[in-house]
Amino acid sequence: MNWHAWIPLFVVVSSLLPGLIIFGLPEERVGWRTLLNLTGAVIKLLLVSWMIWGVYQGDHFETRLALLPDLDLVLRAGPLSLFFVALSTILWLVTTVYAIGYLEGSPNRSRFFGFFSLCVTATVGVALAGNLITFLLFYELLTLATYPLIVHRGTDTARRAGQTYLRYTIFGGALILLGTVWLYQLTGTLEFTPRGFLSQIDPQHYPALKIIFALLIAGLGVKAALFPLHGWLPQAMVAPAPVSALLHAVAVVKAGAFGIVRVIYDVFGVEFSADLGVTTPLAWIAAFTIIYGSLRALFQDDLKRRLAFSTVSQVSYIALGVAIAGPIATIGGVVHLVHQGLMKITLFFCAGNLAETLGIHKVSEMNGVGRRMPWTMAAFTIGALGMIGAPPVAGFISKWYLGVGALEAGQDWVLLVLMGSSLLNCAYFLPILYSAWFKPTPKSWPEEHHFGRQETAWALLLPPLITALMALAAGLLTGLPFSPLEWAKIIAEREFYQP
Amino acid sequence: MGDLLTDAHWGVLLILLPLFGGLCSFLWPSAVKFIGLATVSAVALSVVGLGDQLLATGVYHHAVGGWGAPLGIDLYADGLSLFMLMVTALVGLGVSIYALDYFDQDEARRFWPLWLLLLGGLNALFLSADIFNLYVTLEIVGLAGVGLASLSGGGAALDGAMRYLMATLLGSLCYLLGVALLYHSAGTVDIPLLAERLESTPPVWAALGLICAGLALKTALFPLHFWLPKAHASASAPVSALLSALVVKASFYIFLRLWLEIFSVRTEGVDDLLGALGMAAIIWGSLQALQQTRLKLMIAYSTVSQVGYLFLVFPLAAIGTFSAWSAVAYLVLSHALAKSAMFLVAGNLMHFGGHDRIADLDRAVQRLPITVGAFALAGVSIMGLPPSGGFIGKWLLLNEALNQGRWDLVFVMMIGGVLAAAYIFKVLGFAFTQAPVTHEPKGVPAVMEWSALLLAVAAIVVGFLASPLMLILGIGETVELMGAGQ
Amino acid sequence: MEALDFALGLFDILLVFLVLSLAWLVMSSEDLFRAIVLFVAFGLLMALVWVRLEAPDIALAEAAIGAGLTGALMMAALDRLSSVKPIQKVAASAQRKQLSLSSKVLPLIALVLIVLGLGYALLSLPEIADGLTPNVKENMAQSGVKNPVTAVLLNFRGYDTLLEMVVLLLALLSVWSLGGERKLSPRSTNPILGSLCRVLVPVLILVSCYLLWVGADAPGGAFQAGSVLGAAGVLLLLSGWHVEQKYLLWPLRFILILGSGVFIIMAAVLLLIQGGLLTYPVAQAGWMILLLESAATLSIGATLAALFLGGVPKSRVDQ
Amino acid sequence: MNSPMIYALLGITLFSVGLYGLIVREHLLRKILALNIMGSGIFLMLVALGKRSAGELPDPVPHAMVITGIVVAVSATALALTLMLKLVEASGSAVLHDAPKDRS
Amino acid sequence: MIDFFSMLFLLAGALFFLAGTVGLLRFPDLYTRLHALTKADNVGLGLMITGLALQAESLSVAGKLVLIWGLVLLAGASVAYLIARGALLRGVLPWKR
Repeated sequence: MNWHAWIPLFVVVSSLLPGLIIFGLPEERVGWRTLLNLTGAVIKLLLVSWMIWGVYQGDHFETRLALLPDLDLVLRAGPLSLFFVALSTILWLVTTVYAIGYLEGSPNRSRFFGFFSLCVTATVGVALAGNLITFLLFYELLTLATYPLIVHRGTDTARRAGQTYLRYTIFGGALILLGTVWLYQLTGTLEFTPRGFLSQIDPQHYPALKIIFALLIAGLGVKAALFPLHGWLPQAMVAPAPVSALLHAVAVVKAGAFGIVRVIYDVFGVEFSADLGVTTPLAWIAAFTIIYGSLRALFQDDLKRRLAFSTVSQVSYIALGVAIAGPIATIGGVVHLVHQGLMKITLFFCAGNLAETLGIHKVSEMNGVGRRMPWTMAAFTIGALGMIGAPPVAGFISKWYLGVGALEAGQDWVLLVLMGSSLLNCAYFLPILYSAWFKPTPKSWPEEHHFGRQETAWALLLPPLITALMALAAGLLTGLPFSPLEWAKIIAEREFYQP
Repeated sequence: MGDLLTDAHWGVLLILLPLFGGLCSFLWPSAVKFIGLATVSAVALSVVGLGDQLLATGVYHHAVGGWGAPLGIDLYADGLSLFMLMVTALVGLGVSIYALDYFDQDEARRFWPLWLLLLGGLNALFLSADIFNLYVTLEIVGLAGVGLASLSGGGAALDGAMRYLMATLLGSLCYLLGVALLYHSAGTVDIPLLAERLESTPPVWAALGLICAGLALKTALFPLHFWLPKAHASASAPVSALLSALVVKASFYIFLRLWLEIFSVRTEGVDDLLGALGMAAIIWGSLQALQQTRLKLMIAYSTVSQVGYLFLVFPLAAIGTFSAWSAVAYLVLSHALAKSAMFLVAGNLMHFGGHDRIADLDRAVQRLPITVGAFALAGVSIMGLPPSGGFIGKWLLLNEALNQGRWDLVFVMMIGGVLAAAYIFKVLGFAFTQAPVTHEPKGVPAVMEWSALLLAVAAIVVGFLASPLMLILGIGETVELMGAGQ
Repeated sequence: MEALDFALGLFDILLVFLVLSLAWLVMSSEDLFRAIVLFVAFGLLMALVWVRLEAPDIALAEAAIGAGLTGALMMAALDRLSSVKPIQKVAASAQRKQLSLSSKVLPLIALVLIVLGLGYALLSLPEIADGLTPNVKENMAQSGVKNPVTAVLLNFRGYDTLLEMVVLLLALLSVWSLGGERKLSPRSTNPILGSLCRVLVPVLILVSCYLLWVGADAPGGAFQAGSVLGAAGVLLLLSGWHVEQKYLLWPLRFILILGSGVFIIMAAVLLLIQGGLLTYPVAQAGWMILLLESAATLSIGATLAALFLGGVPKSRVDQ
Repeated sequence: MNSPMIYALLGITLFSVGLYGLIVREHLLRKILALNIMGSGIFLMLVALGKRSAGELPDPVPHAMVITGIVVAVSATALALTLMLKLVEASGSAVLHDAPKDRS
Repeated sequence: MIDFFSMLFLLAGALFFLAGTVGLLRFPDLYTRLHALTKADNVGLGLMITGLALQAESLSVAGKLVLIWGLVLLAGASVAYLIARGALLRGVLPWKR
């Protein structure tokens, strides 16, 4: 038996199966649920490590199942997919720990963790998809699996947020479906190929290809929250904190951004897209979204909403990096996939901690919180600095490569965008840090809970600390062989230099 | 042993078994459930037997009475018939299991004989190669359907059943008049012989019009769908499931069969008309479904819109290929599974809360997770999201529409999918929230929950079985020939 | 001879005119009772038409079922309808609603168009077409009977008839499912009705047997015989026939399914022996068909009478 | 025009008259009558056209079909009448009322 | 000779039918109409049957014809009685000048 042909499938199943079992578990079997969750996460981590090692050595991992007589479901591990798979696997483990702490004692946990696992399954599937139809399959599955998480609380606001979310994503899904069928009809294949599979196509199809590109990017842009398709994201903040964390850092938004990378690299190919002239508009949209998101974030008092608009802005770095269409910018964009994930998840964990421990939901309530919860706020600070792009946190690396890449590609205007965005980031993060650390502590918090001697529960405290450290490490240890930056370089090399 | 199995007359058995079971269940009312379930299981096994036989030997052909066409009646089974028989057996089995717990003793005594005879009628319909015989089977299906629809007895159910009866009788009569014209044009009622003998003459055109109109009425093609929502929404849950999943498909099958074999080469314009009506049905049905406040009405209108998809194949088939036909077969299959699951879910919810108002579903997700899960899975197939049978059908159809540059069809399909998502998630959303007035819920038997879930899961799983199912569809090459022979 | 042809032609035209105007009157008369009476008359005239078309088998069936039983069913329904509610008012208000031009004139135009279209289609059919006459003639010797219609019904297209028996049973099942239990009506106090019954019912049974027997060679057969039997049943029901409850359970059900049951069993047995559904051995075809017809006659009679009752029969407790 | 054709034309006219009644008349009993008249029309056409055969006897196959059809018709009529009675009992009206929303 | 008698009987029968029908149309109330109808029809049919029986090929055919007449007599008389009785019970009053 050829194990290599099944590992990608196992990776998907390693979260699918626990998820399905968890659905059947009675509410009170906390131990079993935790065990299943963590076992799945650890197995997935091991499998992914194996694949990373293998791919590093040039092995080939591919699962192929017949879907239609002439169309297969393909799961394939390449550098780009593994990049994203590794991110989601690690963050799933961390988030699971966090969610276990966060949801302790609240109702419907079996359902929650079931869909949580499905969500990760879909993300991993999106990452490993070897052709557009497989990608579409998992992309839609992601929509379906996240919906119950968003409406989890069962309030009317949650239901409405869920409706909004669906209105956007179903519409986006339909656009992708249309683009995919059309593409299939033109080319007869949907297989992801490095540098695209369209360069040989008859030029008479170019107009059609432009529309297909627009369809696909618009469809993906919904999840990636590209302006003006970002409307669902701030509303989706009604979901529990671990969900927001997962949605923003790993699952939904990233799946969209990752999809954009996929479409440009492996469907159209960077050069071909640049020749078609479709990357420049995308770069403009991304740039606009960066500024727009930051501006909106500036005026949010609700902490999670501020973070949400920050996500709108930050994720577009990825699209921007890819759309600049140069090797160095690519490194910047792709590496931001991981960096933004690490930093943003830290921030959301911290926001969740504040809400859970002290009942703080608003920026204006954060005065002096640094003294009450020093560890949480330390992690928050690292994340926030990273977002601003201050060295040595990971965000700096991304912005550096983006800037250099833009110069190299002759798109100097991008620098202005980056600078403007960084300034805005400062404007909406630094006041938070200032009031948290330096303003006086109020007499009472909105709704305080005590967790023994620590500032909050262990399960809530550890995850942000770990992710914050990882964000730091990603910025400091860029030279190590498996660092995100090195891996991003491999991806860029494959896209630009390999024969 | 192997010979015995492949030589057995599975096709004939498929007709006689349920009819006999129906008679037995009428004769021994105290054992209806046992007789019913045994019969339905035996029918399912016979379908497997027939499938095995067809895969080994190609088409099944049986001259009833040994006379053969044109004098006698021929039974005929190719891939398409087998496919429909399979759908019927699958849905029938699921609904039968559900019905075990759904009906009380008195209702069960009335339900099972009717349902078994309906099953016999459906099987006979899918196996017939004779248009007059098809008329008789249509009447069996229609009358059994009306009897079933009126089973629950309330004013709304009776009203729905009455509409259904009027529509189905009118449809049958139109069909019969068409049959009469065809008989006198060609001197036979055997489908293959008709295909050889018919020419494009006024009576044949008139017959085409009448048959199309009659069958469209029975299939509830927009704008002839007016009877369907009330009839399907007010019947009891297993009955609604059978009506929406199977009975509507039976008349559509005849439509498809006659089109494939007799009318396809003689029609210009009619196919476009049917396509246009299909498109209108998709949009209108979805919009109506979106406006409904009652779950069962919503599901019924969803049937109206899903029937529209089936008719999109006709404009495509004019220069279409195998994939257009397999698309429609796939849509039939997945819609049958998903829609029956949905109606069973509605039955569970009504049993649970005593009503089916969408806005008052009242945290059904927590209380009936399996049921709501079934609804969601069935919904995935109805919306045509991957991975599901509905997606495969839609994908094939979209592909074909794009191949032929039929952008109108493409857009309608996309809009239809989005609208379907809108009405399905409307339900799911309310299933999470708390109703303003909570009421004491009643427990739902596990059998009812699980049978609904199984049907819904089947609707998803068929999304992964495209290759084997297309192999089955290809038996006898009717479909392929028609695709290529234009 | 020519004079006869002319007279017949005249008669045809007169008959056509009468049938058509009766149909129109059935549809247009305001009074439902009148409409039903006219419908019965329509059915009787249709029987005449069948005779003119040399279709005596259908004439018999039409007279017995089409005009007789259907009429009786409708009368009974009308009677019950008026006992449920004063329907006249509803009908009147419905009439007022439809006086609008579009709802009445447009269908009328459509009607004319349909007639013209279909008429054109009919007229373009070939003048002479044999249909399946030669095939039937050729195989009559193997059919086991001498009446071609019976041969088609029970042998060549016997499968249709099997399914048709199922349709009849289905109608009854649905009616029973809908109607609930219905007590047999009380014994009529009317002496004439009773004596009429006593004379007529045996005669009807005799006629039924005759029709069944003669069906093999001449017009007649299971359906005609069965409907005559059904008429006898209706008569008995009207006169307040008393049946004990125990006969109304299993025995009645048995008779009701006898026709389709024997058909199915015969089909299965022949499938096993002859390897074909309803493939009779030529030598045995005659009595097999008679057996089927006898069973069918009983079932049809019982079913039609039961349909007239409109519910699951229940013995009255008068004694 | 020969007499079978006259009767065939009568058949389709009856069919249309019945159809007209079915659409225009609202009382259910009348609709049921209309369906019966439509059926008679079809049967008439079926048999009348069977008289076109060159031989002495008319085509027996339509005859058998019509007998089948008559039995089907009486079955359907009986069911329809019972349903109508039950409906009147339940709703008090022998007319199907359409909510304007359900009209198409 | 036989043909002549046949025709005679048939014509006489037709005359009775005509008279009965005229009565049906012209008479003032239910009871008188019933009277005209049944009486005329019974005699008229009897005459017609006689006329036809003369033409019959065999005795059995003639017998059947007579049987029909007998049945119609029986049914006609009984039904006329039933209708009249029903009408009386429902309060339909006989016509008076």
